[in-house]
Amino acid sequence: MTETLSTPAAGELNAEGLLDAYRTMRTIRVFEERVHDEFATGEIPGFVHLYAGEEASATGVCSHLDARDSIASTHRGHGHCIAKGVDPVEMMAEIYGKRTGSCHGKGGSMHIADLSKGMLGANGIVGGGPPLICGTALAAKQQNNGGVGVAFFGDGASNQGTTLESLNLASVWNLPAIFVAENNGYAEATASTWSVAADNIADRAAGFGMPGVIVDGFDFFAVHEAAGEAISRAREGGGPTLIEVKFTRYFGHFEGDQQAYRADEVANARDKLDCLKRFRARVTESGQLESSALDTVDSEVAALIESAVTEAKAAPKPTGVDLETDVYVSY
Amino acid sequence: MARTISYREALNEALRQEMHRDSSVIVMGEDNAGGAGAPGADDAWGGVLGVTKGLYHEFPGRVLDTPISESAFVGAAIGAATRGMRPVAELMFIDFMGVCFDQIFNQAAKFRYMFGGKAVTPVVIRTMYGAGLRAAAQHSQSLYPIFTTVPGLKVVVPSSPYEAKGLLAQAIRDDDPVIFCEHKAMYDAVGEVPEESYTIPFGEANIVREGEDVTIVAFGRMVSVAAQAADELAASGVQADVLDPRTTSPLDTESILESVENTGRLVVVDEATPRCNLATDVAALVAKEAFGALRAPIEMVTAPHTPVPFSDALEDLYIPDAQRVVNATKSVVQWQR
Amino acid sequence: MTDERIERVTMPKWGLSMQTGKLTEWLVAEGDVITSGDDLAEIDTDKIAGTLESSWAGVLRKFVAEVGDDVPVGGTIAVIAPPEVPDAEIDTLVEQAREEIASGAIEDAGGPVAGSVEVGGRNIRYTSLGSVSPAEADPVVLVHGYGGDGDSWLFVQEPLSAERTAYTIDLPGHGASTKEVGDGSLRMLADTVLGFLDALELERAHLVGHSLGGAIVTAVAAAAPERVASLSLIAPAGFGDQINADYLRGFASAGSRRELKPHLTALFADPAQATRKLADDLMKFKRLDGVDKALSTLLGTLLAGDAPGIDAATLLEQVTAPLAVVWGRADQVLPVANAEALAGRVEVRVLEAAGHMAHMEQPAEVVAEVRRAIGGG
Amino acid sequence: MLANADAKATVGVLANPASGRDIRRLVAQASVFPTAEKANMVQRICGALGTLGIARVLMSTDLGGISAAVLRATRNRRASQSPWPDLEFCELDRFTETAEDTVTQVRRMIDAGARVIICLGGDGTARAVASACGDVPLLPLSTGTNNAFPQLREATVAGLAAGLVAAGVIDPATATQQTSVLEVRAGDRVELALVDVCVSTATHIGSRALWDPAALTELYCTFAEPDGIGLSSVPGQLCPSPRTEPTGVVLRLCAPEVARHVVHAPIAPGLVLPVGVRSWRPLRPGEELPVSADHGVVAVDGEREIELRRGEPATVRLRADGPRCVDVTRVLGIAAREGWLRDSQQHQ
Repeated sequence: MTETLSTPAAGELNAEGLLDAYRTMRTIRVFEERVHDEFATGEIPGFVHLYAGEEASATGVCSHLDARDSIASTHRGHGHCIAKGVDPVEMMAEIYGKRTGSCHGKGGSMHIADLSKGMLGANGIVGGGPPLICGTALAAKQQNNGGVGVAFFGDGASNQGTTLESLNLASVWNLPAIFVAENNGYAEATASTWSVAADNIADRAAGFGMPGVIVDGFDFFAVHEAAGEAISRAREGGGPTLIEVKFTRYFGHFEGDQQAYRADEVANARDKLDCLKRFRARVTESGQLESSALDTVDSEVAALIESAVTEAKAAPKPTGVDLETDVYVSY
Repeated sequence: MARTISYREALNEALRQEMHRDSSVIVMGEDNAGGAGAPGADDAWGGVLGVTKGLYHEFPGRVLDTPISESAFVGAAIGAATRGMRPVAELMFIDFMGVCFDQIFNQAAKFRYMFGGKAVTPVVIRTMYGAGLRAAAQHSQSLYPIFTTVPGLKVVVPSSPYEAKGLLAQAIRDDDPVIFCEHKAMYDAVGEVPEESYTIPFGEANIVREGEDVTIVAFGRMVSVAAQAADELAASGVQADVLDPRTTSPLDTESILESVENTGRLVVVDEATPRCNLATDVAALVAKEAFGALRAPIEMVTAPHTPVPFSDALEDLYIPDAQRVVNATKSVVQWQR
Repeated sequence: MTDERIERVTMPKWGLSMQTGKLTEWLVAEGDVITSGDDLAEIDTDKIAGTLESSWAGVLRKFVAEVGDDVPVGGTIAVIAPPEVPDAEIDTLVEQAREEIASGAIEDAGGPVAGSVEVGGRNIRYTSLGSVSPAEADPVVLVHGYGGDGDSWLFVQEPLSAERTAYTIDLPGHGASTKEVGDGSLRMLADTVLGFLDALELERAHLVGHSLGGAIVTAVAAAAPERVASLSLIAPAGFGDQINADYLRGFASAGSRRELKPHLTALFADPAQATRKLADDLMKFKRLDGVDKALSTLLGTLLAGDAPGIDAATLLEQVTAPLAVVWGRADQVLPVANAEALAGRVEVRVLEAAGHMAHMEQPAEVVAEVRRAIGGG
Repeated sequence: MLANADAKATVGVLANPASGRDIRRLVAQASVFPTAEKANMVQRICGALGTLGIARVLMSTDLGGISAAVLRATRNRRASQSPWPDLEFCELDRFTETAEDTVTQVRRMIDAGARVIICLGGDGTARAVASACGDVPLLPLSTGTNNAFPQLREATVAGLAAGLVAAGVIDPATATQQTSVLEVRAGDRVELALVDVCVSTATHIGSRALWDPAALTELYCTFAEPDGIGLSSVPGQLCPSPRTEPTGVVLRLCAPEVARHVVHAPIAPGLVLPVGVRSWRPLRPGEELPVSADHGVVAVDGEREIELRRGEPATVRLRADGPRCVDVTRVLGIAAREGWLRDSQQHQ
């Protein structure tokens, strides 16, 4: 038993890696559910788009990344931020519009970023990220550092010209870029089965001369393995890959969405497919992790998010002196 | 030392010197080398007007041809800039901003503010603007005022080979996103340009000519039109102070106000269409900040509120010329209540 | 064929970039008897206004150019001839000269020729004017000051070139010479001047230096007395204990025309000389890569704290060559009080209407003093 | 065309939208089988069936766009085109987008009278259909990745063979061949394999496909053909076992460095890799073997399906009662002999 724990098969995570992945997914889930609850109280300004249900995607991909690598995100970006290492406490303060936030209250939920961690920002423009990732991948290629760029985008963005242009450019320039299409079934309230004329987003890869694969987005291990292959291929000069991750988001498009367009898929997904439930069951059944270790993570994450909310509520808002700063590096 | 070269050569020299100086400088654009994937010679074009000619062989791997995908490659330049590169992307015609504006104004321009001052995006987007080559409505516009309205962008309109070289070097070394607008009718214009590298700071107007009677502020190619007008005016005894702000963002408001405080009269010459352009911007500035100094109404010489026409007969009417500047200036100088 | 007794007064070429000059004032009238050295006219170039001195003698018979005219370099602006030359001949010539100017046929015949030599691993740019060989007369070499270049001699080089070849050089870190200045020491600068003489195979030369250039040529004379035929110092650095450190630091650090312009008024007796245009031209120099570093290194040579960093007076003690010193009364950079350090050594000529840039504000007097030194002091 | 065709002759067509999209596109340049081509194949099948006079086709539905494309095609058909059978779509209340959708639809087709099921997919699809089709003949066509079981065959020809069987003009016992299956049991979980069962040291199902031979320890095959693709190609090149034989083969695998035999086998499209074999022996029908590994993952027909739990024994058994597959070559040979597709009068 100890032998198998210490020697996972190639490409698989050891116990520590599994626990990290669980902590990340759990942090995203608790963060989003808490934002959902707090938003309902009216204290959080603006729009928020929650990532709950999709945790396996950000976590499965980002667990392969390091400081050389960069990601671009979407308006549903909290999960990507947490998975790429942005501090959840600063994120929560940002969502509350506070001076202590990741962006000093100037960005908000849709623009949380940490360039020092290679997180190019959640992005309020659907399809805004893929061109940027062509650039970060180009930079990694020019700098010859083995880095990759990962563009997360949704089924809606898969129909944007920017995304399609970027797939083409990445292939033409043979960039170390990974395009992760997070297909949660809906662009706002429009079903992807209606709006995506190709039957799978992954099918479009063939038209751009790159591999396209579909993975079960509720399954951390499926995402982790596929992303690992795509990323190591890119690092070795093999070029870009399109990965379509299919799943369901647990909350509406934004907080306040009544979701009249949906049937009972969320209840089914939460019950039968949930990435955290399945992860926990499988790593304990296989003997890789003890339940108690996961319970410890659960309570640590709960405490972290609790203090993030407490700190965010108590933090000062930016003031008039902050209004006109940070437009330029030099004036 | 200074020798006489063309605007095109000055730009090419700035790119070459900056690429030598800093290995993070790369250039990209449609046919920036020219001939990618084609059976003939590499570096067949060096850009559609030859500005990047010769760089492809001198800097292997650093001059990138692109597909005709402005959103993707302008975005890629921006993305690369966030990761330690200093890309110079060529948006062939400024008119094509319509197909990639999101990456410029929603991404590059806003990163620094949106991310709480923690982003640095040193990207340069070189682009060709202006009328005069019978290129018609979709290849002739002077759209720099649109970029000027966007906080986070710096906008450069070089008026001579000397300005072109020094301002491009500054644009590349600058840590903010810069839109570098080259007038397509000026590539063959010649002037004295030092061989050595130099930079011209942004936000500092050039005093093209000194005079006491009237201030003429002109942008880009209109600077030479204004200078020609000033020569003609001098013959009739009117001494014009001709200012070239060099950059529309930042704008050297101080030099403009200083000049108007001295002359009491203002003419602004802008090749852009008349609504919400640099002429209205400068006029508003002076009306607000130097109202007391004004001795006459402000005149604006601009293109008409129309698309750029094709026929030479119409296009010649469209573009502000020295005679219109002379007429406007005389009306200001001779104005009486 | 015109009468060879008739002399054409032509538009001078003050500096390489000068192509035309504007006649702003006649200082003589038609019919005046002119001798060589007389001030004839005020002329405006795109760089600076100056006074044209006559190198001709005779009666000013007729103006060709009028006040306000832009005349190309080499274009005839007036005609000087003895009274016995008939008016008709003069009129013909005037007509001819006006046609030449109108047709644009004037060719830039005279004027300095530019060149460059390698000295101490640096490219040193120079200009030469005049065709007198070194064997006939020792040439004169003009060395500018801190932040200047060879063009600052534009009113001096031409008159001196009548008798001997007149050179200007751009010091390291200046003009079109290499901007790298190493340690920026007086020794390095003096070695550069000596190296220049070697490179051009000039055995001996009359040296003229302004400000920092004054200290440099003094150091050259001390190190290689056999190479120096005479020494002319204009507001030289390294004498006395007064120096305007604020000006020097302000000049070095100014990053824009607006920052620079106020400092420039310290250069002239007449503050109007410090135009926006002059500031623009200096900014063109200061913007070149490497100039900031060069100026800041050389500042370390010029200043020791707020006091002068150079002692040229001690070096001058070893110099036996003929010597002339000129100082502007209104010098705000190296005040004229510094001239007291030379008392007993030489009689300092103080120019009442000049500031630090005496050779630009009162070039005729400066030329006269240089000629005095050349003539043996 | 067939004078004696049964007026109720019905064919089921099951097309799997998910086949041909897994990670093997990334790790081994496996083919991408376009949805549009799957829809085209269905239309070619319908054309053949219509020509034969087959009354009805039961068509699966999906969210991937195949049934939608076929529906569009029926609406766009012109009067001048030869008639199709009546096309009925099996609608599901809810798609799980798993193999469960396939199983449910096949059961409904059979309940509705389908006499032959044509399935479009790979080994995985065929396996899902086989688990539900009972004695109804199956005609698997390859549109997937790892296709040891279904055949690469023109859909029109397959449609003719299926039509002849459905029309009842040929005895099913003659037209079809019974295949073997492997049954895997681990606790309460049961899976069937049409071609192979393989045990891997991988801990998780992950992205399902298997492509790393270093992780494999045991391999069971219903048959092993020298020209096969997938894991069965290992015994195919070492100890072939024809499809027509009731026996299978079982192998113990190990690292190539310590193996008695090293086979360079096409274990997946695009991947010819050295696989170490410690030993092998025939597997007899009905024989049940315990899986020796106490941890890892069991893959059936090349896809990881079962994560083994500690202390829970697993077994593999070779069963002779696999699906009855239409032998297209034989059916059309008989058709030639009998002249079913001929119209000879004009030449007499």
